[in-house]
Amino acid sequence: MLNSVKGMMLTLASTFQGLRKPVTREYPKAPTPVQPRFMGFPALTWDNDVGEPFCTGCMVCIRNCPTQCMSASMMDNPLQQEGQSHRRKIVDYFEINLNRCILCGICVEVCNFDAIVMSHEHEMSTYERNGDRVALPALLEIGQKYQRETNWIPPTVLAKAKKDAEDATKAAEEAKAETAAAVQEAD
Amino acid sequence: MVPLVAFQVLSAALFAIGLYGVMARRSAVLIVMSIELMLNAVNINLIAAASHLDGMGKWANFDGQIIAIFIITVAAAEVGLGMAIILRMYRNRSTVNVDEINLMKW
Amino acid sequence: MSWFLFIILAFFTLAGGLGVVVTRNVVHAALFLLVSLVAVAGLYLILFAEFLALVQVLIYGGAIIIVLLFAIMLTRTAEYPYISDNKQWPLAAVAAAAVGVVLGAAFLDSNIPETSPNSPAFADLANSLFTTWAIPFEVASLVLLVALIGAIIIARTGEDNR
Amino acid sequence: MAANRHAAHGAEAEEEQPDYSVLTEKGLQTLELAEELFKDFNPERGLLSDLPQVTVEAAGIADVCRLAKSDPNLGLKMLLCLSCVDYEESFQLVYFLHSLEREQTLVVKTNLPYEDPEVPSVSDVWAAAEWYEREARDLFGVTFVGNPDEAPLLLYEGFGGYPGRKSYPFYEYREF
Amino acid sequence: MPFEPSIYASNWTMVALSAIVAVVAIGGMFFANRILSSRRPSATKPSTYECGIEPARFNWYNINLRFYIFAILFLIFDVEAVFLFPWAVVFLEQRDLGNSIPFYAMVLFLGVLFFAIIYAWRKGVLEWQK
Amino acid sequence: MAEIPTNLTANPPVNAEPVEMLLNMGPQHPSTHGVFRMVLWVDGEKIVDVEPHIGYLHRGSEKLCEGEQYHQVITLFDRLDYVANFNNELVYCQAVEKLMGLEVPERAEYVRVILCELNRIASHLLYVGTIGLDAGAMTPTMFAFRGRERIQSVFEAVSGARMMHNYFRIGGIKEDLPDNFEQLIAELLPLLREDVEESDRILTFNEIFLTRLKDVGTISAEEAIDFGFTGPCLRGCGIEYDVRKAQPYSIYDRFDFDIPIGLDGDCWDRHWVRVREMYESLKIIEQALEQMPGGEVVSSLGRRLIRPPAGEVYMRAENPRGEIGVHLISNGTDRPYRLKVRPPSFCNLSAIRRLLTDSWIADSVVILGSLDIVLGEVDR
Amino acid sequence: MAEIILGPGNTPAPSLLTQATAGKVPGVITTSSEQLFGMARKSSLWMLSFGLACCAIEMISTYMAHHDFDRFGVVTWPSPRQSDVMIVAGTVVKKMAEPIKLLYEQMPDPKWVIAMGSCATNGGPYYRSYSVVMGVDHIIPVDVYVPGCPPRPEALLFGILKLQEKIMQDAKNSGR
Amino acid sequence: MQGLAPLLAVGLVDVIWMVVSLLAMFTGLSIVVLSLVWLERKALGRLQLRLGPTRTGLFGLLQPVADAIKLILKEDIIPNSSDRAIFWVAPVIVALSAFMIWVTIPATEGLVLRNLELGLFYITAFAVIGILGLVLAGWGSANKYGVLGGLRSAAQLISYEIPVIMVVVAVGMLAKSLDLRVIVAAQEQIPYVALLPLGMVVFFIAGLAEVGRTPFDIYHAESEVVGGPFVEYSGAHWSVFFLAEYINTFAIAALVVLLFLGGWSWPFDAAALAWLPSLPDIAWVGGLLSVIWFLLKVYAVIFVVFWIRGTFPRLRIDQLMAFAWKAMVPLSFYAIVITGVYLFYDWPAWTLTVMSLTGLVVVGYIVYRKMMEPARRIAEIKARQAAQVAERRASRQAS
Ligand code: SF4
Ligand code: SF4
Ligand code: SF4
Repeated sequence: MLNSVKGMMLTLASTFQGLRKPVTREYPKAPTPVQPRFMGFPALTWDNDVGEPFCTGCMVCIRNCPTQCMSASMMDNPLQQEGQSHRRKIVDYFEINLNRCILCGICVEVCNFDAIVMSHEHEMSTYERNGDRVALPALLEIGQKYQRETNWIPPTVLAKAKKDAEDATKAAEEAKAETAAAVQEAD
Repeated sequence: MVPLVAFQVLSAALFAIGLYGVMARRSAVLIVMSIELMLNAVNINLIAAASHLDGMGKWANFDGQIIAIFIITVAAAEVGLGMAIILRMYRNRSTVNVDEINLMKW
Repeated sequence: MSWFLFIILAFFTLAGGLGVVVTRNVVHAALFLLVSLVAVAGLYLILFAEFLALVQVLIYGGAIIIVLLFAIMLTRTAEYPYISDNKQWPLAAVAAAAVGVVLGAAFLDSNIPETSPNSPAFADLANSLFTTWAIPFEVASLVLLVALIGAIIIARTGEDNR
Repeated sequence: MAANRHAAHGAEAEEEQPDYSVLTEKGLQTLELAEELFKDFNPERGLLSDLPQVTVEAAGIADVCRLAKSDPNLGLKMLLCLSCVDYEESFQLVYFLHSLEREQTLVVKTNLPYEDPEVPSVSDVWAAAEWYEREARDLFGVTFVGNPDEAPLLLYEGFGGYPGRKSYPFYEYREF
Repeated sequence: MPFEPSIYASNWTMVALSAIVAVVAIGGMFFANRILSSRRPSATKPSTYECGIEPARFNWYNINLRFYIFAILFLIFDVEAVFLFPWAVVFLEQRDLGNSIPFYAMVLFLGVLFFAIIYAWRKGVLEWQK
Repeated sequence: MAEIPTNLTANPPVNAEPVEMLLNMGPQHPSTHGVFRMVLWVDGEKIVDVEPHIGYLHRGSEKLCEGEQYHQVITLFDRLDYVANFNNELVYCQAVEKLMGLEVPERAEYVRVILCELNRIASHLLYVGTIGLDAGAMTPTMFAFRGRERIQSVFEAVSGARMMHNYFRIGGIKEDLPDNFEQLIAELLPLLREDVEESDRILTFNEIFLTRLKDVGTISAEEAIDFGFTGPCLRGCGIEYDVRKAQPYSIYDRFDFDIPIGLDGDCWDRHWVRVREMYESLKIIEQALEQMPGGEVVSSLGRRLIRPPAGEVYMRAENPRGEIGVHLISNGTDRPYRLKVRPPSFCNLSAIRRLLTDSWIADSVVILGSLDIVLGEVDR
Repeated sequence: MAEIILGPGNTPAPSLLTQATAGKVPGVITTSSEQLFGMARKSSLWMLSFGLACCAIEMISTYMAHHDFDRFGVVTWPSPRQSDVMIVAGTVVKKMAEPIKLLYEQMPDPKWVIAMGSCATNGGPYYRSYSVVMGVDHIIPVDVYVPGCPPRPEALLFGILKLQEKIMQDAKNSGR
Repeated sequence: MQGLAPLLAVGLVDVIWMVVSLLAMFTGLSIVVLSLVWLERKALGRLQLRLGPTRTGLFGLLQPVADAIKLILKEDIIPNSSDRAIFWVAPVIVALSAFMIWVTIPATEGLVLRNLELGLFYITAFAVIGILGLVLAGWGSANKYGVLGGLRSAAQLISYEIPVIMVVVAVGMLAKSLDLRVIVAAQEQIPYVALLPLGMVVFFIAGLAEVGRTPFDIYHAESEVVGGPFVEYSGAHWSVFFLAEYINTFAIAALVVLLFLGGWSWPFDAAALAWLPSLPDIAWVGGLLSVIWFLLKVYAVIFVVFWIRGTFPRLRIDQLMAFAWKAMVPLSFYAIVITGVYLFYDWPAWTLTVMSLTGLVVVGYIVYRKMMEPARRIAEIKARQAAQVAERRASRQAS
């Protein structure tokens, strides 16, 4: 009986707690904020500097996708001919069947061009089986939304910046050490 | 108002139905049910009498009801025991069909 | 009015009873029995025996039918859907009808001076039950005890046999 | 591919001896004990990465297992895993036996022909083996003589073919 | 309370009517359901539910005898209740009249029935073990 | 009536055994934990015999693994024991690492251990929830899932997914922990301890729960070994066997924790072992957080295509449900030649017949619950 | 094994009353009553408690305190007879196809189906498997597909909202 | 003036009035049921730290209404293996018994359909009929879970019916009447819970079992028999069961209040209310207040029911039956005996309280011991664990 009574007290306490502060998040009104790393459905990114997608249609991601849910083709980049872009090839057609995607993030990992990201989009219910076969424009749109929301910087750029910064600090340290040594020497 | 005799005739009819059941049915369970019908017929009679007749001699006018209570008690005991016997019979013979039960061999 | 009630209740009583003896489905028979018994409770009501009516509902409608249902479930065999009457059923029908007619005639013929229906107060009935009828009352307890013990013994030995 | 055959056919194709030094002392001891114990069944010693391994004849597998289980020195009371490998020319059954007291695992292997693979069941040695064997029967079509249950375990009645085999194709997915 | 026929009649009419009204109301519900519900009959729809498997052979279920013994126990105690109710109301009255028989009679009665429980207990029918 | 002679041969045999009822439980049944199916022969409320049926979730993972590249296989392993995803990833990655003789950076090992232990807690919390439901109590489930949800949000912060993480890599982990991880886990641990304690308090020693579980589904240690029990089910029988201690993998030998054991091998002991294990896991996490070094998390392998040398390896690890083993055969290509998983719940479940026979129908549910099976792993 | 029935999802059949009064009663009344019915239906979606695989765990999470399906009036019932929605949460294996079909059949009209996760939608990661049905819509008509592997509880809630929209849409259409 | 007259005395007008009042009763009960459903979901929600229905109407108040409408709109399947007649009749019987007992349950002095002199007996008699309905439901649907559930329900309900009846008798003895109004009136001074706490506990527990609520919900346990007798019922038929179940819950709570908690009587007399700004001295205001008070008490009891549901796992059938016959029935016997002795020998009131508390404590302790008995090994486990840990520590230090 004793432990039962304790259990009842516990539930009573939780009732009061529930009255004051239920843990429920009221979804449509207040959706749970997703974590920054959250992997929603994949989307393609947009190079704002040039005004074209990052993707070159190189098919690496497509070959690596464990569910084979993507397809793409590439074409010669018109902007490159105009001299605005450094990409020789550009994606012509790209499609992801988001209904099939298992959100594994492998495509993002293998892409060498920072062209694909796991966006924060996850509410994509449809009425049709293939309702979420998303083509290039829509993918770019999702990607752009993601870029806007998270102030996305291409990871390679980020990595490079980080490396630069590290190098800089290292150099600075070295320089400092040198100066220190020099100072010491001077002493 | 409904005279006593109406209840009595009704009880006679119910009794006859129960009697028919007891004689004609083969399943022991149904026979017990029929016996219940007969007991009910008796009870109707008793209570109708209790209600329509004044007490006579040492009988109070509601003694019929009290007897009916005892009859119900006995009926309950009877059902309990009877069903137990039937179950026992069923366990041994896999049937509740009275025709197929040769009591001598049991 | 009371004739009206009487006729309805009598109809249900007899129809239920007939149902019990003619239906082929045992569970339906139990249901018919229930109908008949509840109608009898109604009859007790128009006889001003309210306590008895409730006893009827409690014991017959509740307990006895449940016991019967249990027994049916315990003994349900493949034969139940085809349960039939035995071969002498016409004979039985005649005999039963004869008994019914004779009894009915006897009742019709009897000439007891009757008063209008009256009702004892519940308290009177109770007082009488525990004073005048105290001995039968004690005997009833013994009957119940014996029934219980008997049922347990019989049912249990039945179980051991399995 | 060559590597597989290598693994499958054990010593005959073996050029260099495996390096037994990866085994712990206990492991080496187990290996020797096992070889000694199974000597009636042509044991061949080997190594499964860092586990001692003995390859025996298929026909004797049940006896081997019984011995392994009952031997007080080995005390391999537990069947960890039974895996069936399709080497396209033969099947290999790999029994992972484990002893809780000695905390030591022994691998027992046996090779079966590709046609009509048949092997005595060890389900009466370890209760755990029953389901493993049924699974292997479902997926690879290996017959375990003496396994009490005939019904398929993972697949259903009427499934055609043995999907675990290499020859069984992957499903051709068509979007519709 | 003195017997008052008119009250008696209206009481029990009410009871009878309550049954009728309940049946009618439930019937009304069923009727509304009948005409308002969307129906799409199919051959397999009314098949017996058994966790998604076609029902296997249905040997009629033979219940445990325990159940029956509990039913008997219930029957016995139900009958006992029939005696208890009138007694509850009157035994004090009788005591005031100087008659203590009802009280002791009931004590005896309860004692006998309690013995029944003890008996069943000792016999192990309350245990449910096979 | 009695004088009618009976021809007994025409009747059912005398003393015919009363026929037992065949009761089908599952594949859709609220308490078969997915799509397990068992056919019970019951007599009254007693179970006379059981015929378990599995395979209602047989997805052919082992075969599919043969068709995927080594790094893609991780996604399939996530989905095997879908309640202990990190633990599954870990054992697979370790198997490949063992095959390749790869060293994993120190920090990555710590991250792996922390996540695995968190996942163990999450898995046991799910168990507490389901056993509560099986026994008929709803609130413990809610309490338990509160904790699970908290763990999952940390997982999401770390790996980007709540369940199917694909976070461990062969030779390390995908990326380093997020910057706010320390803060997150510092917030999480006290709350988690509270959740674990509450679901423990409301259930473990509740009298009704105790009577429902104690002395139910008892199995002796010998039998348990015979059936290949591992994990809490084996420890419930009083055998102290835990791969983390017996053959320490990863860095488990650096932590100080106990292996809870039971005594009788009944449902309650299994329950108790699991509940205690949650506290032990918390202990491990705390120690790991203390010891965690800095540094790289990905080995020199980088993004290269993984082609382990030909060979064979068997790797084992302690999953929440017991010992998981991976038998991996490589032929030097970029795809495994054969991958066989030793699923712990498969073995635990195979004893269901032995456990259920002669118990009550109502017990079948708690016994099954106390085995804590995950069908994804049983059927693969 | 499963023949292909690609349905447009489930729409409640017209009731006797609607059939009888079709065209005889002003559209306003029928429309508004149908809308009332639609509202009742959509806010009381009782679900068949039924989980197949990993997605089921996220589905259970959706029931639990953090997301609380009960807010939408969604509760589970164990028997198909009392449920309105079947959430197919997980991989539909060929062996399981028959039971799912039967359960779906046994649900009383009006009923809806939600395919949760990429497995139930089209095979997902098991698209090459020999034993997986490539999408539950091969067996039963599906109303709402919730993509994801597994979908977050929010995504499932969103799917429920979509289903509610569909129910209201159906109600509007049938009233006319 | 006995005879034909009284039966004719019920004129047509009376009958119409009766029907109207019965319909009002039916509606009232339906509203109560809706409120209970809402309350249950909300209370359970808060208990489990969640919200419960919020999206249908304000605070989800329309949720039960939506459920009800939807149930009516649902197809009603009659399984083809079932026994049609019984399948149809069973829910009617259950609902009938649930509804009929309300004829005589008063909400306050004047607010009762008909006050029967044998009120309590009437309630017990008709409550038994409901059991029949459940058995028949399970039987009629010819479903294995249904049969199992039906049998379980029969066994459970009949076993717990006995303590209920006995305790009711004890209360009848205290009040010297079976009339619920008299019983409430007798509690003006002290509610019977103070006199006979034992009775209240037994009645409440047995009542929980009677309506099949956790921890006694084994006959429709979802995790075992997937809904038991109701497994095959859908649409309107199922909702009738649902209705009956909630009406019964309400009835049990109401009976607890009437029999033990003093019904509608206030804990303070009218004088205590004098501070209120001069209440209009009309009868119905007082009546209304007492109805509200009564309802408050009933809902409080019902909250306890939900609270228990939110805390406990369920028992197993054998434990349940053992509990009924080994704890509840003897306790209820004991209740009758002590009440009888107390009344017969005119002992002071506190003796009854003491006696009943003693009984309660003794049996509670025995049950506790019995239930905790299997836990005897827990200490052993812990000790063993500690020993092992110590050993390991020692060995580690040694190495
Ligand atoms: S997303 Fe990246 S990997 Fe994929 S096609 Fe585009 S550039 Fe290539
Ligand atoms: S996330 Fe995975 S499944 Fe989805 S598109 Fe990328 S690689 Fe394919
Ligand atoms: S969709 Fe993903 S999470 Fe869902 S069942 Fe399939 S594999 Fe599991």
